[in-house]
Amino acid sequence: MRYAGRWRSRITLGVPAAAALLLLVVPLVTLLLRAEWARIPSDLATPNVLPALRLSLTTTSSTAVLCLILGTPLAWFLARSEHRTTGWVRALLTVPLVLPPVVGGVALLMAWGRTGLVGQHLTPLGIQIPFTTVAVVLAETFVAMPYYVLAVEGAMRGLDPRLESVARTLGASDMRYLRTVAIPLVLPGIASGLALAWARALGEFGATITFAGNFQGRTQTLPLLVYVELERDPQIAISISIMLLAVSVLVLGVLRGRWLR
Amino acid sequence: MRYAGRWRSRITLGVPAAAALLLLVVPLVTLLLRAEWARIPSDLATPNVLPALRLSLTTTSSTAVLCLILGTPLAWFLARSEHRTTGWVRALLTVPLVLPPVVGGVALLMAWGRTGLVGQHLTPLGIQIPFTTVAVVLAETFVAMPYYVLAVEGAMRGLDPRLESVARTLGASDMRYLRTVAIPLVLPGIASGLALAWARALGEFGATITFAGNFQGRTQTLPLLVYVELERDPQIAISISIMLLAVSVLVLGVLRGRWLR
Amino acid sequence: MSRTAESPRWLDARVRLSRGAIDVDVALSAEPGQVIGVLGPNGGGKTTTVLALAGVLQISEGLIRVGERVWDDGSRPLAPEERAVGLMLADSLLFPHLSALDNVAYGPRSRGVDRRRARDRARAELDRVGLADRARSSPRELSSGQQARVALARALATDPQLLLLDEPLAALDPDTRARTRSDLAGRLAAYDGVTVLVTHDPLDALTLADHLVFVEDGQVTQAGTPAEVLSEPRSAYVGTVVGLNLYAGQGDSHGHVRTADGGLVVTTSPTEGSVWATIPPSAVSLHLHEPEGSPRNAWRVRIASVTMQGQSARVGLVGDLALTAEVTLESVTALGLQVGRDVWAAVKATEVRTYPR
Amino acid sequence: MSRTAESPRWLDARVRLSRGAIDVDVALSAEPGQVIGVLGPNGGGKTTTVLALAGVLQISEGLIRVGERVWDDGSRPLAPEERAVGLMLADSLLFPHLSALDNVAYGPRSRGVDRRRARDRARAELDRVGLADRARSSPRELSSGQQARVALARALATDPQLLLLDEPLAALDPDTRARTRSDLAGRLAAYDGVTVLVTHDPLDALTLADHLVFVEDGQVTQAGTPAEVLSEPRSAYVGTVVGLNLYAGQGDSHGHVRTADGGLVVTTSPTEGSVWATIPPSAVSLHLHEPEGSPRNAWRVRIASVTMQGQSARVGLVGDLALTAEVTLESVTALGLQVGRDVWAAVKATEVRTYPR
Amino acid sequence: GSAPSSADGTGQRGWSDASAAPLQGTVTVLAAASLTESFDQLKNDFERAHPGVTVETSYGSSSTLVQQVDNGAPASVIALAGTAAAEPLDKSLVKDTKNFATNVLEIAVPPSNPAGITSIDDLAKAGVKVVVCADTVPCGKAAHATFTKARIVPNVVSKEVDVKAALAKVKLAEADAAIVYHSDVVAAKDAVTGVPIERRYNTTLHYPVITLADDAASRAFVAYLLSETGLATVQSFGFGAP
Ligand SMILES: Nc1ncnc2c1ncn2[C@@H]1O[C@H](COP(=O)(O)OP(=O)(O)OP(=O)(O)O)[C@@H](O)[C@H]1O
Ligand SMILES: Nc1ncnc2c1ncn2[C@@H]1O[C@H](COP(=O)(O)OP(=O)(O)OP(=O)(O)O)[C@@H](O)[C@H]1O
Ligand SMILES: [Mg+2]
Ligand SMILES: [Mg+2]
Repeated sequence: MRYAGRWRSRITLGVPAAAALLLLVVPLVTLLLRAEWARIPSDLATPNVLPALRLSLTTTSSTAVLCLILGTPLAWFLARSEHRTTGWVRALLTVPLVLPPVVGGVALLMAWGRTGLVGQHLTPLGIQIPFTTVAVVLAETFVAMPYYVLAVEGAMRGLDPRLESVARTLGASDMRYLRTVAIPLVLPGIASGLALAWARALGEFGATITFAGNFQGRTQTLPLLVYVELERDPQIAISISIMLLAVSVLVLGVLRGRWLR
Repeated sequence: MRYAGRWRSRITLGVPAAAALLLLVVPLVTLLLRAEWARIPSDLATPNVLPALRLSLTTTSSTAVLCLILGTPLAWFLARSEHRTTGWVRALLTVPLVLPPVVGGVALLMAWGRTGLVGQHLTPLGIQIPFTTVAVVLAETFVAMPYYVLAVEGAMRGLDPRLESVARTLGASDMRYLRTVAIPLVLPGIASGLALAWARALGEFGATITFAGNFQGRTQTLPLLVYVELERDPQIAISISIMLLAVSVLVLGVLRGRWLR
Repeated sequence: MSRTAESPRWLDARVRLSRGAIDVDVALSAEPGQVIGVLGPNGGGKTTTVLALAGVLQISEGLIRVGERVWDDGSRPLAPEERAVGLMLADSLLFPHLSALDNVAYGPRSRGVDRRRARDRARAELDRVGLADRARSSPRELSSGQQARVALARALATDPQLLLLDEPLAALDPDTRARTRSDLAGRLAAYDGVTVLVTHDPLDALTLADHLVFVEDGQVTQAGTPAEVLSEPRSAYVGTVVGLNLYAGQGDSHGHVRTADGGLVVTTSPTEGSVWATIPPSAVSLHLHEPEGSPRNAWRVRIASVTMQGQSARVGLVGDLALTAEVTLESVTALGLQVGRDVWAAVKATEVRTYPR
Repeated sequence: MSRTAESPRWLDARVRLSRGAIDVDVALSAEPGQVIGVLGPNGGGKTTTVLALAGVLQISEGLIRVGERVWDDGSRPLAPEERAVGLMLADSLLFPHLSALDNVAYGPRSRGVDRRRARDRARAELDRVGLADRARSSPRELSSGQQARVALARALATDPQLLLLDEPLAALDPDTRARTRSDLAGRLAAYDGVTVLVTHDPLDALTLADHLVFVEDGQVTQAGTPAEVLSEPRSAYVGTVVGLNLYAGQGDSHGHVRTADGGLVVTTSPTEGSVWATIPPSAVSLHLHEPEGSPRNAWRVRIASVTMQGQSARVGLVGDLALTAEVTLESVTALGLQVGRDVWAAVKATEVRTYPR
Repeated sequence: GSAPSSADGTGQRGWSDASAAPLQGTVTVLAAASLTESFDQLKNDFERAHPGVTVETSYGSSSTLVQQVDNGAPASVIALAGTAAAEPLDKSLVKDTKNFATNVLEIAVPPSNPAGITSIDDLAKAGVKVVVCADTVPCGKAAHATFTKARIVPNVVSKEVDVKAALAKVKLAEADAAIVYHSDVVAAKDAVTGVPIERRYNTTLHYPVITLADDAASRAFVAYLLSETGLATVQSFGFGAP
């Protein structure tokens, strides 16, 4: 049910759309144009690139999984709640987006650190979170989860509530309805939420370096490596950034193109 | 059409939802608990706080407006396109999320800077973007627009295409359908997209500092001020951060509660 | 539907709640195996009643009891999935991501039947609505009538104690509808739960239901067996549905009934006081000139509409008395019955029945 | 619908496209002011045809021409908003964020009418469908029948050249339906565009349409005026719709018709070769014992269904010949006609009509 | 957890015992970002000398590192840019503090040097775009002091949050000059050109190394940093002697 639009509409809509696309694409294109492509292979052969890539991929995947299994139920509760407070909870969820990442990292340290609000109770159990890979995942989840929850909640609110009524009269519990109807139907929303959250986690820098430190192989993700290399050799940093972009475009393009939609 | 769920469902869904909420809320609560509340008023009376607050509000509002008028048409085109390439364009849109903010800033400089790809043609016209408030808006738009576009696109895909068919047989053009039916119906999606984008812009740090620099009243937004103050006195930084959070929760809570949904 | 307290019915429901502009107060009761037909004008509260029985809406007062179990007493409603209920709404509301087969199998699966047996059951149900060959289709690929049939199959696949069908046959073509109606009749006869069938089609109601309930403006205006309702309609709406001309009026002992509009009807079966008077359309004869002879009722009327129905025509008349006549197609041609023409309508007094209001 | 080339009709459409499993090929033509009734079994392609006319689907071959203007010739379709078309689908598809009034005013507003006049128009349209008092309601607050009425008002509010109504009356209660039908008849009579009316209700088709088109499996199986179709149905489906028993068979010069199922029918109007034979249900009489006397057709049959219709009953019969009989309610009681009972069905040879296939 | 523990659990203490029993364990070193290259070198050298020891390094801005330590991050040694940065540090955690390097300010200009900067006075020329660090960070404070001493009021277009941001503006020729540290100019290689600032206007920054853990390996690492070889390594990256 698609049509070739009329010219007037096309222009009045096409011009701003093109402008939006340009605003986003011009800097990326510049980055690619200014890169020294011949150097990229050797830049990427630097011994700390591979561990950082591996770490980035494992931590962001963990974050994505956490979003999926923890964030989906939260989105579900928010979506079906009609309580006045829901709006405020939703506003609260956006706080990690607003928080300057470094402050977010400090907050995480204050909460989970050895002397932190929660951390002080973990220390006697022999659990220390800062400077570990777990800390990276926590930091990434902290910044990325809101994107996921808000995207999925929005999608879930769009469901026809009568479908739920029918499913329930057919004998489906909350859980079963969620699993067999709601989630399959909001799969595009979940996909875009996951994409947002994963991408945000992949680019996460400020909270990670503050909360988890910058240890090669353990907490040094690609953005942290870029930061370090920027100090040493900006060209390496750009090479790594381009690889980061390539990885993300590839993962998102392939996943969304093939499986998710 | 809401029910009190059964206990088993409540628990199997409630526990992960609560975990998700805790992950996000614990650090924020810690931040609030650790703040020296008595000091906050005097901390906020520091003369550079007010200009930074004003600048943050003006630039993020500009960004929100840009998202609205440029991003909505882009989302619309993406939503109705069924072309194979759409998935890749969508993946491309997530790139600014993945790009470490500092690299994003570098890319912006390379594009719009004095010697940049686009900027070099602007310089003879007397237009210089870096170090200006315009640069702040550009940087914020660069990082925030993708959130907006992806959220709105998702919402628009959820529309029943037959509504469009009916609207068009009633004589509505593309534009009119978009304005009178599609946008009103995806208002929740637009609201949550705007909230995401606005919040992301409000917290934007890395790209801004790199591309726009840090000059009081002109390019020093709240997160930049927080970072600078963190060097001097972490407590001031936390006070300002708390104000930042309060502003964002207030704006989002009030806007979404009252008008948008 | 007044019942003595000592014989509680198997289904015993008094649905009271407010929806939009109207207050719904509908009482339903039935024994296992019975079919309650619910009829009424648009917006009367039929769907609302059905949703309350399903547990999708909660009653504010009243009681819903099925067998021994109280489903809702206005305070602690059972959730829909705790009620052994089957629901089909006027919109088919199929799960768009599941095939027709999996839509039908959804109920059995949710109620714990294993995948293979649920699918077998679903296949059998689809076969019964004539869609065995579309089992793999997604709902989007089905026409509206096909979707309605899948939804019907889905509601029937769970063998509920209470089966709620909201206009199940409205989207079906006459052929399929006739087949589905008789298939449904067969199935409902073998079914030991209670069925609540909302319909706008009097034929469905008369052929499928043991008991009819008319809901108008949230209230029950008439309830009874089809025969009772047919013989003594008690609202203008019911009259329209059963195809009788119905008048509220004041009767005297001489057999004169003065209708609310001021018309005069003569009957040989006088009832005094507030009465209903009925005239079967088939008892109305039309004449181009004032009739002489036996009919004691004769009104000057104008033809407002002529519609064909099967092998006969129904002629809508306005004038001294508004009424509908049923005549043969030949009469239409022979008398030149056209809209706007003035004619005489005659009815024998023996054909006019009256009964107390 | 073969037409000579020299007199092009005002609406001239040949809709060809593939949808799902079926290939649709439907030709429609009409002069201004005419109403085309489209009937057919579920999934036959009626909605598909309507969507193609509206421009929502594009034809792969064929032509859609209205007046002088070509809307679609399989290559450069006009967009829906460039066609002067009004569309109402079976799902009412109201804009959920607009009030009933604004839904109806949407068309006029989109076509450039100013707000006040659009609202006035909308109010008038709502009044005509009996919903003047619900103008401010949101679609969600309306019952399904009320929604359908708003959708109908919306489609009628733009005075299109081509009005497409897909089952407009299906969700209405009989009372509203009768009122809406006669109102629609009045409006369509005054309307100078062409109306395409998809319906499952033969009554709608017979009373509203000038021309009937039967679409089965994507193909037109019969087209003609209601009278033509009534008198000579050419498919079993059409037979069901018009209420006649219809048989395809081979006739000989002696008036014997051997039906496809092997039954034998005797007629006094013989046609040789491949023929259709029709028997009006009212011409079938039922007997508990083998009838002696004039009827030359008598079959041993079993009662499969008994349904009441107005003041008479329709009895479905299976056996030597499958047929439907229409008898009075009294006969049902007197003869004890119950499902499963074996009876004799008799038809006078003069009542059997045959015509070439 | 990766908390440093006693090297081998035998209770041995001090640098002098290192020869007796080979050092064991992990040393977690937090260092200012500007020390990245020098400390990578130190780490490699130290690990080669003590195969039983793993040195883990984490680089970030000095204030971030201090935050981490204050909030209980397990670190053995922290090396900061400027003694002022150490002030917020929880003093109860500090076992020992030593300065190990110095740094001086320098003007960084793009290799093309578009504004023709040859001395600090040139910064005051009209139209020259100068970036400096923010007043709250050491290099900003130092730059401010230098301008005062030199009695110039340059056209500062941005007060960058750190040296890296200031340097980036020059690398991309967005600014005509930036006041940064000598070590940064060295680290940037040919991406920028350094213009020295006369000694009388310049300000010297002292880099402290703070020992936080008590174990032998950590103390051995600090001792190695302060040894002649260690200091030489640091100085080879553009830092001055303590
Ligand atoms: N979106 C679709 N994709 C694929 N097949 C479809 C789609 N919509 C309808 N069909 C199929 O096309 C055929 C024609 O459907 P259409 O909706 O035109 O039937 P219809 O005559 O309107 O039937 P009904 O009386 O049930 O409304 C049906 O077999 C249907 O299954
Ligand atoms: N969600 C709602 N909110 C408010 N009012 C509603 C809602 N749904 C229905 N109503 C109103 O409640 C009344 C009863 O509606 P209901 O759907 O029960 O009618 P119905 O008898 O099923 O009619 P129909 O024959 O048209 O389906 C109507 O007046 C309708 O406008
Ligand atoms: Mg209803
Ligand atoms: Mg259809």
